[in-house]
Amino acid sequence: MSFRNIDIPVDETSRAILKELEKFTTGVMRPAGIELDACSAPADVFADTSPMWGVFAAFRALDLHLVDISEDLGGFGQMDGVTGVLAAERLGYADAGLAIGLTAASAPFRLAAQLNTPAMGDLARQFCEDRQGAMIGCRAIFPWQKNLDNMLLAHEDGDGYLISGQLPGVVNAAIATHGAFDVSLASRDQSKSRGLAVIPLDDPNISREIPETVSSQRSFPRGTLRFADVRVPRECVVSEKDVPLNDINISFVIGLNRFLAAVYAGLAGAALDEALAYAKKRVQGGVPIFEHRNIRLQLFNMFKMAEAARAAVQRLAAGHDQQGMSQTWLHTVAARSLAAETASHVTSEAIQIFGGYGLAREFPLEKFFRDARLGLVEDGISEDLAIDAMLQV
Amino acid sequence: MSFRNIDIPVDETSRAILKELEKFTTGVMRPAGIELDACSAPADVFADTSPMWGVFAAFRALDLHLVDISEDLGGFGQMDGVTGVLAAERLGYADAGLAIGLTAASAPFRLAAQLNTPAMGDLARQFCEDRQGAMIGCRAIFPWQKNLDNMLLAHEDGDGYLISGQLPGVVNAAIATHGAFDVSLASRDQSKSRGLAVIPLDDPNISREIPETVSSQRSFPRGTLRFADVRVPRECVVSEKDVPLNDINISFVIGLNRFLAAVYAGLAGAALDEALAYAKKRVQGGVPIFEHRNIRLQLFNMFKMAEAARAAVQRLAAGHDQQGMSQTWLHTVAARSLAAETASHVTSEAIQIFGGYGLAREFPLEKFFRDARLGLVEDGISEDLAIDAMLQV
Amino acid sequence: MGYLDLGVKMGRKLTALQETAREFGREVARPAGIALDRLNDPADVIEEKSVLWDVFRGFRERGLHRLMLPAAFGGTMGKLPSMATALLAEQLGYADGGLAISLMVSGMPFSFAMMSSHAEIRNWARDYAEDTRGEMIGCWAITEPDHGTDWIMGVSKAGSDPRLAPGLTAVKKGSEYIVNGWKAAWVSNGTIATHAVLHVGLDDSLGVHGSGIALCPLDLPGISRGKPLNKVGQRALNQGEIIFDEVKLPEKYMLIHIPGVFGANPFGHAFLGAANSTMGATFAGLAWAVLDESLDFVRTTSREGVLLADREDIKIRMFRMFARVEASRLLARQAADHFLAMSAGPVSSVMNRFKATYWTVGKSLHAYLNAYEKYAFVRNLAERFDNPEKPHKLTEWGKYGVASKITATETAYDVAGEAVRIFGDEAFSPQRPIEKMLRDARASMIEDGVNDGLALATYESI
Amino acid sequence: MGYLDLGVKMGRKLTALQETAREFGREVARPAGIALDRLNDPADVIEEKSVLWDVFRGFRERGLHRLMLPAAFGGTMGKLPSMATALLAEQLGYADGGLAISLMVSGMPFSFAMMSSHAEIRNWARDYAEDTRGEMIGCWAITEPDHGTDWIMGVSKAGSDPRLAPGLTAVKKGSEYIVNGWKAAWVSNGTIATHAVLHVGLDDSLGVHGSGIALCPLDLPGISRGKPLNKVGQRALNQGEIIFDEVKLPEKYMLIHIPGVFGANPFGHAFLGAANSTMGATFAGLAWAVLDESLDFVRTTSREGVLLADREDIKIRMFRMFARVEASRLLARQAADHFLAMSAGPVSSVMNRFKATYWTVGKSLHAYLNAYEKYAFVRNLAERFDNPEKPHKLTEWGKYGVASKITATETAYDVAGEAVRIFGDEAFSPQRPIEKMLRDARASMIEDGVNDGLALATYESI
Repeated sequence: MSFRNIDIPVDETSRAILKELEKFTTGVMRPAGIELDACSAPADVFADTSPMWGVFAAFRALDLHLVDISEDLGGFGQMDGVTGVLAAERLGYADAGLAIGLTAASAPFRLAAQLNTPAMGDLARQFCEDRQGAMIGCRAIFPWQKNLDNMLLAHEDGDGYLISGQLPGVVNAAIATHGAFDVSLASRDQSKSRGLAVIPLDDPNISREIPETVSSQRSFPRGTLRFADVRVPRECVVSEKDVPLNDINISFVIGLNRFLAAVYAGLAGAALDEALAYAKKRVQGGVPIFEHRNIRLQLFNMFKMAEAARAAVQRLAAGHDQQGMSQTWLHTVAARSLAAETASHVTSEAIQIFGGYGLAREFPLEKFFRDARLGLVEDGISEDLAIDAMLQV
Repeated sequence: MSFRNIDIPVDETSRAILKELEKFTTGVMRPAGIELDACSAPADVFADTSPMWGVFAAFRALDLHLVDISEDLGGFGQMDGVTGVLAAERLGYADAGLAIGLTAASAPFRLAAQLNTPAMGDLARQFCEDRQGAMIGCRAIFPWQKNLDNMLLAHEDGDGYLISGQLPGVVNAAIATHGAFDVSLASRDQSKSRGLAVIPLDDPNISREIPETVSSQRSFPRGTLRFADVRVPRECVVSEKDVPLNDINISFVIGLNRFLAAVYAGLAGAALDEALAYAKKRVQGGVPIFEHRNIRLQLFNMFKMAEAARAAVQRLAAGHDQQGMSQTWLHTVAARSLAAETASHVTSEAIQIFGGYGLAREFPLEKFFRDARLGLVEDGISEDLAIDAMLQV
Repeated sequence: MGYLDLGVKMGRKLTALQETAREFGREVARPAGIALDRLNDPADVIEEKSVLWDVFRGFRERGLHRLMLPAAFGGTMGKLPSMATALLAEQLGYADGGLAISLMVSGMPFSFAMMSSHAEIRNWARDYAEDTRGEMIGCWAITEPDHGTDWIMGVSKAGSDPRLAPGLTAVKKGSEYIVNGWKAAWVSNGTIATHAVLHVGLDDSLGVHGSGIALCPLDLPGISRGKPLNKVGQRALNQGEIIFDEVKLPEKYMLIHIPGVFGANPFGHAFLGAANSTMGATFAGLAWAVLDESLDFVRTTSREGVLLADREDIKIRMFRMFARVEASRLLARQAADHFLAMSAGPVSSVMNRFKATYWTVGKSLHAYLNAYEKYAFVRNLAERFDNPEKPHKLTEWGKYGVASKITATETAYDVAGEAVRIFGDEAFSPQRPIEKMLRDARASMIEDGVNDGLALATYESI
Repeated sequence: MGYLDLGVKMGRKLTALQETAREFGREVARPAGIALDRLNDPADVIEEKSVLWDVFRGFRERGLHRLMLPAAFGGTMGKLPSMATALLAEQLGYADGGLAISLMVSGMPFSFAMMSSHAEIRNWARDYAEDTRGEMIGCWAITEPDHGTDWIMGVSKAGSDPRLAPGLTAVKKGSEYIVNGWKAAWVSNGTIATHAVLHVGLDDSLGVHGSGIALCPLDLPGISRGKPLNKVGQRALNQGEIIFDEVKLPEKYMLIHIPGVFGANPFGHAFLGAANSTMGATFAGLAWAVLDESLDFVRTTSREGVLLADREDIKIRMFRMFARVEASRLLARQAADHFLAMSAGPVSSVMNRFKATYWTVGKSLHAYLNAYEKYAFVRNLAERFDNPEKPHKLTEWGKYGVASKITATETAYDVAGEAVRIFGDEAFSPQRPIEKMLRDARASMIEDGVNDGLALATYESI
């Protein structure tokens, strides 16, 4: 990514981490993303021979999937927030779909580490020890959703729960071995409470579906999980009656949305770089189009927006580091909304700079453009989150 | 200003400075700005009895006018960049016109301190010692302007120069005792070169004019300076042949535009705060309008933009601090353009939240709205700066 | 190099009207508007020697005020194609947005007067037609300090919420109404008007729907005015509060004396649409003026030795300004015309020559209102107008008037903002009307209803 | 609850046409477009059993392709009001943006054929009118890999820059032209077309102005095609390269054989305006489709127990979508109609019944071109068309066609983007055409000229 000269500085260790990461994002992730996007059927992305597996393996070799899991449990420990968003930007620069998938893969284990009951602690430790990439997580957690009827239902049954219901649009649905989900806990007396289930997904009563057509983030399609009375042990489920679930969930989605903001800011940067390079090369009217004032103005406005999105998310991280996350939900929603809008706008403008070539599959821009849109609505529609988050002002 | 919880942190000394400053911006500057805006004639702002003088005196008591002048010369020394923009935001929050005037008043002396020739050093020292506020500066420096014919002309004559020409739209034109200006130096052999003049303005051949009608930043109107063969001593003028003038000028305008960006981000914040407070109070359709989803969405979008502008300028400062200013012109132009657009947009949206009251002079919003527009064009039209700055990519 | 009148048959009459309006705008209204904008105290705008009165007189002397009156009362309505009103509003807005409002709203009580069942009041229309000295000035007294958007919500079902009921009320006492309350500072012509279309609360329990309409001479005892409003834009337009303190209003002045008749029904939509389509045409005219000023500027101004019009960025921005202005102008014209054309046609252009027509209109309206109150079947009949499955053509149309207003005012605001950026410092020079046009456009997005409020109220009829 | 046809007299004929087009769109084109969009390999779109051919046949069987042909050749042009073309394009765009382009451009060489001086070629028009099986398919072969916006600049003086000269050239050799070069992958119907309107470079020194136009059967030896373009939107629309390698083109196929005749003159503007006003109507139709899909969605979808249409934010956003769509639809219709109405009228609707008319047209054009080359006074006469003080009515109009295209395509793109945000995850569901509509609209802002390039080229005529 160009224009890094005023990024908020990080220490030498972090710079080394980012450098290693960049070898992966440039050398492995971007080309794999383009290849996966071109699969004839979305489900092919998850075939045994798919390059997707190589991406997962190479990413795990960097140990960044263990970030935010405490060292006691074998994790990486905390990473400073600025390094975190700079890393996420680079992932988004390479491929938004894969970026989100790679990170979602750690989600249930990070939550397990945080809950750290004996069973959950074990699960997290297992994940840290998994050098084969055999454990892959997925998640569906929406703390702003108040209606318990919209969640998976977990019926108390024997010494465990029976889970039923379905979850559409789940990242890693095709390949996840474990998941962390909002559940509506129905106890024997029919009273309902909110819960969080961190469960294995190897039960035959779980089915998975990948849509036949996918346009946005085709390199890593989401899918639907269906649960038909899936039995899970009691220790896999916690209730808001026993733990401060709301705090845990909010802190989880703050982290997730900050990550998404950085991913989409990175995607905007990717489109900007392509457009700039093209504008200096492409001749029209006898000169490179970069010579035309209107083209430079258009590029400047793309630059301005992309850098504003990056600034918003970097500042969010810099502020977090000092002051804790709890009061930043509104700013986080704003940063994610800004970044997703910016990615949608800048990828579209970049296509416009490319002209007809921008529309063609041969160039990466049209993929960037398709990928960006999901950012406005995934894990909560921006506007709905915003209208809700404003209530805290 | 609300929403400061994720501002980039500064040290305790800076926090104390900002707190003192805020007493001034809230208690003195904002009310004076509103009063000045209501003067029947723009020139009244500069009358002997005008509250404007009190604003200058109170500001100087904070010693912030001596920032960036080295301690050797009696100045404040360097201030860290983040504190600088946080201070500028607060000034802009109070009154954009005055904010710019107060700061322009130091400009020629800061430049003199930087040039630090014997004569220039003396001038800077004099300024630092001036506890009466007798010395007030103004400036007109546009390094992107390549055409020497558009500048003041300084003819070599005897052991000095004769300066002629006119400068429209000069901040502090009515009251400045000294000025720093681009000049086109015409030596005896008719060759021309670029120069910088830092000169006293007490010559009777200098005339000043304040327009009869002013709309934007009426609290502190700009004016025109006219020079009719004004004789200045040789030591007041430096040539690009003798000093690296371009570097000095670029660094000056980078500082200026960063300051302007922060001022307009602050102005956007001021409008946002008014709109939020009003929305919670104003009843329409039987409930406070804040209860309406569309109003919260509108407020959120204002919040998102205002905070993005603040993030862009804060990151600019954080980056600067570590890495020096020289490579940041493009980002600076972008931050200023973003901030000025944001101020224009957010002040207008705030009026819309207020409805009819937003249009009325009784409320500060319509003043904020008028004040914001100048930010898009003053000291260089945003788009023109942008199209030029892009060439460096 | 020129604009087309897409979708308009510009005959001799329309061309002549447009030329008269253009000349009036260029010679009288534009320069007056600029001069009045500069006055720091809005009281100076309406003082005796103010150029404002030249504007009123100039407008009336050219007979332009007669366009909204039928021939029976000395007007020219029906003698010109229905597009005439939009073209006039457009030219007035081109000259000065604020004065355009002042001049157009000035005739409103007198147009309404024709529907009165009292000959005395109907004859106000004739008096107005003949008043070339600007002695009769109308206003639309609807908006209140605590009820702005609430009034607009009146066209939707939400308008029946009692919390939305007007603050200014009229209570019947014998043959008079006792009126108390106040109308907000945003009433255009508020401190100079001699007559008002006055919206009064008759039955709080019905919310906005419980209001009636009076045609009120403003010299009745107990009526006072606020100070002229000091405001950001349209400073040439006088606005101010009208305060009613135990005003005794004879019942003949009450045009709509039965509450609940209008509201979430086709007439409400038509009323809202009509007011807004005139706003649309007016501010499409302002947008057009910005375009012309900008074209003139870029074609005559050089920077760094290059004519602005020779720069690629400027050309594109100007073309885009052209496209937006023309789209808004087209929508404004067609929306305004569609409504007026509904009631135009050969029959009505004959009918409107006769006073008897208006005797019939006035009596019928009055009889209908009384029947509405008295008979349930009339009320039921009226409700059938309200069928959302098969909406009335007035409801179908109303939303276009609103769409036109939103589009035109926002276009004017956006293009004026864009022009400021192109003009640079010059935009703020007293020699240029550009920054003023921006402020004028700014006000228009709130005038006659905050745009989002209009959208909210009208949404259901899409 | 319904839309008005502002400014259009919808008579029986227009209503019938609109109904036919709507039925075709709903039953044939919309479902086919969705199915074709899903094919990952664009080669599958044109394979023998593809539903694409049902679309071509369905269009022709309903006689909709005849609208662009005069009665003399079996067409219906002139039998319907001039507004018919815009209404058809709008309905096709409503159904599927990509297929709309495919169907409309398909007739282009055959409409042009009527201007040929050779009866054999003129009769292509008749053959096309009668071809209900979709065996004759036209394309517009103009854009080249290195010359996209350059072509558009042809309508401005900048078009004479030799650096802008086309890469595909035709060199006269005896009674043939030798054609070499290639047309870009963005030629619509490029790999399936049987005939092309082919722009060729005749004289490089004149830049784009030095080009001529051939009507070229695409089965000549030496012509080959690229692979169908794989692209982001309008995936149902076949596009691809056409490569000319020493193709011998008999001179009868060269319609405009004299370079320099067209360019920065009224004809260039008319050509650009005509192409773009059809684009405008098409994508105003797509924008309209987005509006209808969105209204239907918000009125049938609840979130957190509340119907979306009951939320204030959604109501306002939907009303604003309505306002934008209707403004763009109005501009598109009026712009397209204005041009077609210029050449319509009682005389031409009689004339176009006779083949002799076209014999005369073809011969006259040919004679004019030869005279233009031979005589300076003809060239001088032609230059007078170019007077910027008193521009030709075609130049005056051309910019409205361009404004319509820019407005409609950007409206379609913006409202589709807004719809995606309202639909949320649902926008990406295969059951909803919304995300597809966004991609289709995305392509339209580049198709027929990058919007900023169009603005740049047309600016001078404002």
